[in-house]
Amino acid sequence: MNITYLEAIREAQARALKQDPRVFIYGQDVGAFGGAFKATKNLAGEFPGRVLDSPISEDAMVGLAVGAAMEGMRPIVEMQFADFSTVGFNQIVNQAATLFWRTQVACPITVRLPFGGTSGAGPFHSQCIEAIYAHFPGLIVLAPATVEDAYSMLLEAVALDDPVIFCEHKFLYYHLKAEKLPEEALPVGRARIAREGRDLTIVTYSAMVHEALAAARELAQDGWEVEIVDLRSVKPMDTDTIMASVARTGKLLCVGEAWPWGGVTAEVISRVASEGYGLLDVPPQRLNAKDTPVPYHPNLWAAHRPTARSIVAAARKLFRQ
Amino acid sequence: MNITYLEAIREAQARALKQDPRVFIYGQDVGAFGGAFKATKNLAGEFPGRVLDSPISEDAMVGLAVGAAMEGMRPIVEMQFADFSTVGFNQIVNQAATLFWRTQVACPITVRLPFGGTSGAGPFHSQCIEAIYAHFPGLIVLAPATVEDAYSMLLEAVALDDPVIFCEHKFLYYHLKAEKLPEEALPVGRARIAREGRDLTIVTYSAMVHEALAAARELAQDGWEVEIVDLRSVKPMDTDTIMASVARTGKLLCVGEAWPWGGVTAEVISRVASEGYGLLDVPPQRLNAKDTPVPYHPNLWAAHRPTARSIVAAARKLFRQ
Amino acid sequence: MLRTALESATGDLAAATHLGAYRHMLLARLLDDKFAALYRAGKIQGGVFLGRGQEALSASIGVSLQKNDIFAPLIRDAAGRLAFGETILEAIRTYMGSALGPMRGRDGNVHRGRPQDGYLPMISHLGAMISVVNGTLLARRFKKITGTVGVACIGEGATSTGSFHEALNQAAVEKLPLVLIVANNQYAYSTPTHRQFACEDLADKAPGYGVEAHRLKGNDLTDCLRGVGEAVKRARFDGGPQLVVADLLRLCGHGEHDDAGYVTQEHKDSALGRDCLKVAEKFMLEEGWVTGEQLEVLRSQMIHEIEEAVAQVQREPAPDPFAEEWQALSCGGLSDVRMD
Amino acid sequence: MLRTALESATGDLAAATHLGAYRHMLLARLLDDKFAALYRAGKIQGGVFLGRGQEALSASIGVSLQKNDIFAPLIRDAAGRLAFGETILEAIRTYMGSALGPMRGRDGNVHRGRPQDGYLPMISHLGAMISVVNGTLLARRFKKITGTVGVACIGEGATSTGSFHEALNQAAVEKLPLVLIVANNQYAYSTPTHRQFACEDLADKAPGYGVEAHRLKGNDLTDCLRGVGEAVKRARFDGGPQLVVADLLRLCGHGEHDDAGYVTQEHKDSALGRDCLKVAEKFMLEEGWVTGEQLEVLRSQMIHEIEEAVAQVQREPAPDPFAEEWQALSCGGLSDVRMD
Ligand SMILES: Cc1ncc(C[n+]2csc(CCOP(=O)(O)OP(=O)(O)O)c2C)c(N)n1
Ligand SMILES: Cc1ncc(C[n+]2csc(CCOP(=O)(O)OP(=O)(O)O)c2C)c(N)n1
Ligand SMILES: [Mg+2]
Ligand SMILES: [Mg+2]
Repeated sequence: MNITYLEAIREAQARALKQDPRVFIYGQDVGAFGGAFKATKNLAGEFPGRVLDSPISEDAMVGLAVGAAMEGMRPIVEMQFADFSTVGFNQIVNQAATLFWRTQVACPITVRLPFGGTSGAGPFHSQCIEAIYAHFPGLIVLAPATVEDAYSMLLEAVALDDPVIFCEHKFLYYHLKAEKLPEEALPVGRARIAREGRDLTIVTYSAMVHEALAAARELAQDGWEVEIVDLRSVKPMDTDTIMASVARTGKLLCVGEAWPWGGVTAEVISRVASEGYGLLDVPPQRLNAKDTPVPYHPNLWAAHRPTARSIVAAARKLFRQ
Repeated sequence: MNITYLEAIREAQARALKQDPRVFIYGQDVGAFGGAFKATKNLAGEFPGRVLDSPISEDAMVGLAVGAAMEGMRPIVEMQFADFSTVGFNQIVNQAATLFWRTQVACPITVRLPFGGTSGAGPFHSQCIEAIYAHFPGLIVLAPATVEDAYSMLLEAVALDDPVIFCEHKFLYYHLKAEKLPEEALPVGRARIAREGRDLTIVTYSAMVHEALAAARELAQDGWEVEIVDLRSVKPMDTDTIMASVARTGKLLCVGEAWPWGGVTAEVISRVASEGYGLLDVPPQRLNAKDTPVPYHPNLWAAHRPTARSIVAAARKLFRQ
Repeated sequence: MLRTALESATGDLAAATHLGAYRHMLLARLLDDKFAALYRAGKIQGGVFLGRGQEALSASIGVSLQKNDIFAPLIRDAAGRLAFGETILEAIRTYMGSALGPMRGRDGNVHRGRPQDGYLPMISHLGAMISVVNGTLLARRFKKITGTVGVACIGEGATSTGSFHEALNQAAVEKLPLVLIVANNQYAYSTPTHRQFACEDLADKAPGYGVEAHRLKGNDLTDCLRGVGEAVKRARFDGGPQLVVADLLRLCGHGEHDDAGYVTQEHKDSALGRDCLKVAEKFMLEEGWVTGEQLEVLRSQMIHEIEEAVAQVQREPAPDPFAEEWQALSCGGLSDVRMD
Repeated sequence: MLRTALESATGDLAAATHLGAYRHMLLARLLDDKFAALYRAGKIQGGVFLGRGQEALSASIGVSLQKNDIFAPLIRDAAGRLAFGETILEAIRTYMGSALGPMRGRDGNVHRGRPQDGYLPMISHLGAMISVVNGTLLARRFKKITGTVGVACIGEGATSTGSFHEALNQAAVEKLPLVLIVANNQYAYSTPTHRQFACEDLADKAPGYGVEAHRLKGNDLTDCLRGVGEAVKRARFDGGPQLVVADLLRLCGHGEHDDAGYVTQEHKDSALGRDCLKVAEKFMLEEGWVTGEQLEVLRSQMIHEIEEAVAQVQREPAPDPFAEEWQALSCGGLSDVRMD
């Protein structure tokens, strides 16, 4: 068997629908069509009446999910692209995120955001906006980097009693494959050591884990052993695992495909600086997308986001200090 | 003469309307009524036809402003509360912020956000959401702390060719007074030393500048001299001024009324850690609102946000290290 | 006491319904008056938003609903809330920020409810509650619960929000038993209707969504009971979403900080300016369903009840920031510990 | 060559108008075909979105507008763009990401325009361009420029967005000369209309906004020219916002990655399924305005023109990431230098 990241997301939803009658899926074209990316392929057929096409109404999509959650359901909302969630933003950050705190009634909704850049997708189909959700109290923000995590974390997202922003990377949809789906997994909120090393800690998440791994392989040829922390969960952030890794390596590079200002990388560095200051022997650095919209042309796009190559360059700069 | 922060905002708009025929104001109740906070008091009368009541349509309010800007106007959009800008979020971050980069046509709009907590205002009339705007490329995010800056920065915001998110603090509206309006001012993008000191740098902005000043006065009684950097502009951020202050004091505390995750304070600490690592003799710290919605009850509210008291406590902790 | 009047009304159903709704109208008015007084005395922090002039409409909603229905009131629905089962204690506790209130001091004034009872606590963003009501109704369909309806209330100003539009359309597509009540009180804060919309009548929106429309005189209890009752019934018996548009006038400021100087004399003098409470009283007196004396007694009983409740709440504990769990997630274990 | 046919058409205005519009329809169709071929050959990254079946409507818009008008096309408006003055070079450059294109490789495919020429470049978020058009029209009112109109195009799916609603209402309140064209092509991606809205006819929405409505057969060039022309004229002469609803069928996938397997046979076989290009050709042939031979010549001329343009663009420089100013602000001095 050979399962892609995208299939894992489908399988997780199939399993959630199967094992929990409270689960339903709502989103544009998720029904008979199976979704713009086919993440809900065949699910409408397998679970009649539980996979519903929505109008092009992101605000109402999220609002409806919150209402259904109040009544005990566990809706999964698919945004066609993460970028369009900005239209449903208010319902996510003000309605869903505040419900439990205000009323003690839980809000178990999962909002799936197909996010991140792919070549030729341009400014409005490429964004990485996990940070704007993580900024608001009351939300859990996940960003799996592997097929296994896509599966297990989505299952856990649906099972959790709080609203989860599930950032699934479109670049990984087809590229990433696994032998089989996991039966066990790290719990949400825990980071994973994607590669062990003693010379440098790279903290990253989602698609950038793979760029970092490629960079680590290249650096290994020069004898550098890079440790890679895959955050998995952007909020809550597993500061302990980060700190323990930095304690081992003394060096920190944070890599994010998102824009820099106030992004995940800023949050990580800020925590390490405050809590693990003595652990670092050189200043921590971050590497992000450039601070412009995401460009359309493949050449520009490749230069806009961090890549194995630019990670290697940033790492070498750290080693030179 | 005795001018409040709110009056300064009104005066700046009056002057902008007077000196530039391209300026107009659009927002709910801004016309004859003069705005929910009276920030546009009498302006509709003084400038007939140029101060327009909008329907309750934040998305369309911002969209209209962008279109008018394309045609050479310089709209000022008033959001009734910053919190409601989440409904117009998409037009701000995807329409306004990308226009120049995509087309080379400038987008000189100013979106005024009455923001920040006041007692009894609750979760939806208190938010500090500057960070979510600063995260997006293509926006300038300002947050004046003084009457003088409210005036001069708003004038500069309107004059700038780029979209400006103008965060005006509701708590300062009536509390803060000045003798007269300034004729000269620091340019946008430059931070200000609000108080000089040699023992600790507090970087902050907007209402928290005043809490920090109060804290500094208290700490001065123990002989501690605290330097306060008022960012003024959240994005771009004047890293040079921050760094120079940290170089003088060796200690950094960042204070923000906003939520912690990915906020201004995380961004500041991340920069100082990366670029000014050697300058610090103790780990930098941040002090933020708690990671919950903003509570309604005054007692809870006072404990939710940083205050002079909690700043003093955080500073003392730093001094003890 | 009113029950006596009622009994003597020879079992007249109309009398019973009117008197039942009127009770909530009067209690809401008196409660609002008390909030206004507390506000002026500086006893309430933040805004105070009253439903003066809108009680007939609001009470009609509350009495048209059943226990298992969903109700998402807005800022001017004190009467409807009471009629739906809220106690004045809950209202007062929320306004005063009591730790014992449903919002435990975390949220205040009109931002109150109990989702577990189908009574939804509004967020401030106008229009945002409508799709939430849709969600509760869809959930019931999933759970095969039939015969319940959901009411969402908004003002005419909120019809300009994208949320209103998306949600009404959504309800229409799903054929949900949503009753969307628009109280057209002629102003959105200070903004008159001609700056808010350009249609002849807000009910003209209904065909564009494929939903049924009901127009009613918002300050006439009889018409409100009829119109709202009909709409709720239509929704309950599979008639799909119902749009109810009631014309009336807000007889107070937007909030108690606002003197409403922008309300035109013409509006005040028009039929819209008639106080629904007075209209209802006059009608009931004329019908002989109640006597002036009985109304006076009722009023003073209610004032007493309110005063007692306020006094009780004033003795109740304020929320304690040190005892407070500063915790936005229900899964406490997933809180980001470094966020304290 | 068509001009000859036209001249021989004894100065018939209808002939001139039809032939003028048809030119753009055909060019758009052939250009779309070329994009589809380039996509299949892997020469275009990202999506390719065609207007097949919608050319009559789209071209009618372009030819109804004047140079100083505002036009905010959407994804299926290749014909209207050409008719409004876009060159095929601009379209090809954008799709191929040429550095010389209007978007300089920063944005691609249908996301192109020149705001300085009143030709607005869409963002992807559906409905978001309508209020932008409102803004341009309001600006002109401020500048005392009269007699210009603004057209915004959307699909029936986008009528479900809050942005659509807020913007149309806004235009109505301000009485702006907005012409909002809804191409109801029966599907929003895969979603059929009954999952998108529940009204009988989208034009029924007009009274709810207080705007005028126009219904038209979207695959009949004659009806499109009439309907769009009328709407534009009404708007131009102070008739306020106009809502135009055209029924048609998308004769391609949502994008070229999509085989549109969800389009029902019934739809394909219905009158909606008739190809507007063929309908127009047949009509013009029957009217004797043009000969089959002339159409063949025209077609091969256009194909040649397109091939040449594509070849030219393929030789043009790609944007150079090293020469690129990575800079989102127009005030370069205010860029956050640490953000590199
Ligand atoms: C999305 C949004 N924008 C702005 C506001 C601020 N606001 C609160 S009430 C109000 C006026 C509401 O008018 P209407 O809907 O007519 O209700 P009414 O107050 O007249 O009952 C406004 C603009 C808000 N709450 N939500
Ligand atoms: C706000 C928003 N949500 C979702 C999308 C994704 N999307 C792109 S096109 C499309 C379907 C549009 O359908 P319709 O409006 O009928 O136009 P058509 O493609 O049929 O011409 C969708 C859902 C989007 N672009 N914007
Ligand atoms: Mg109103
Ligand atoms: Mg369509």
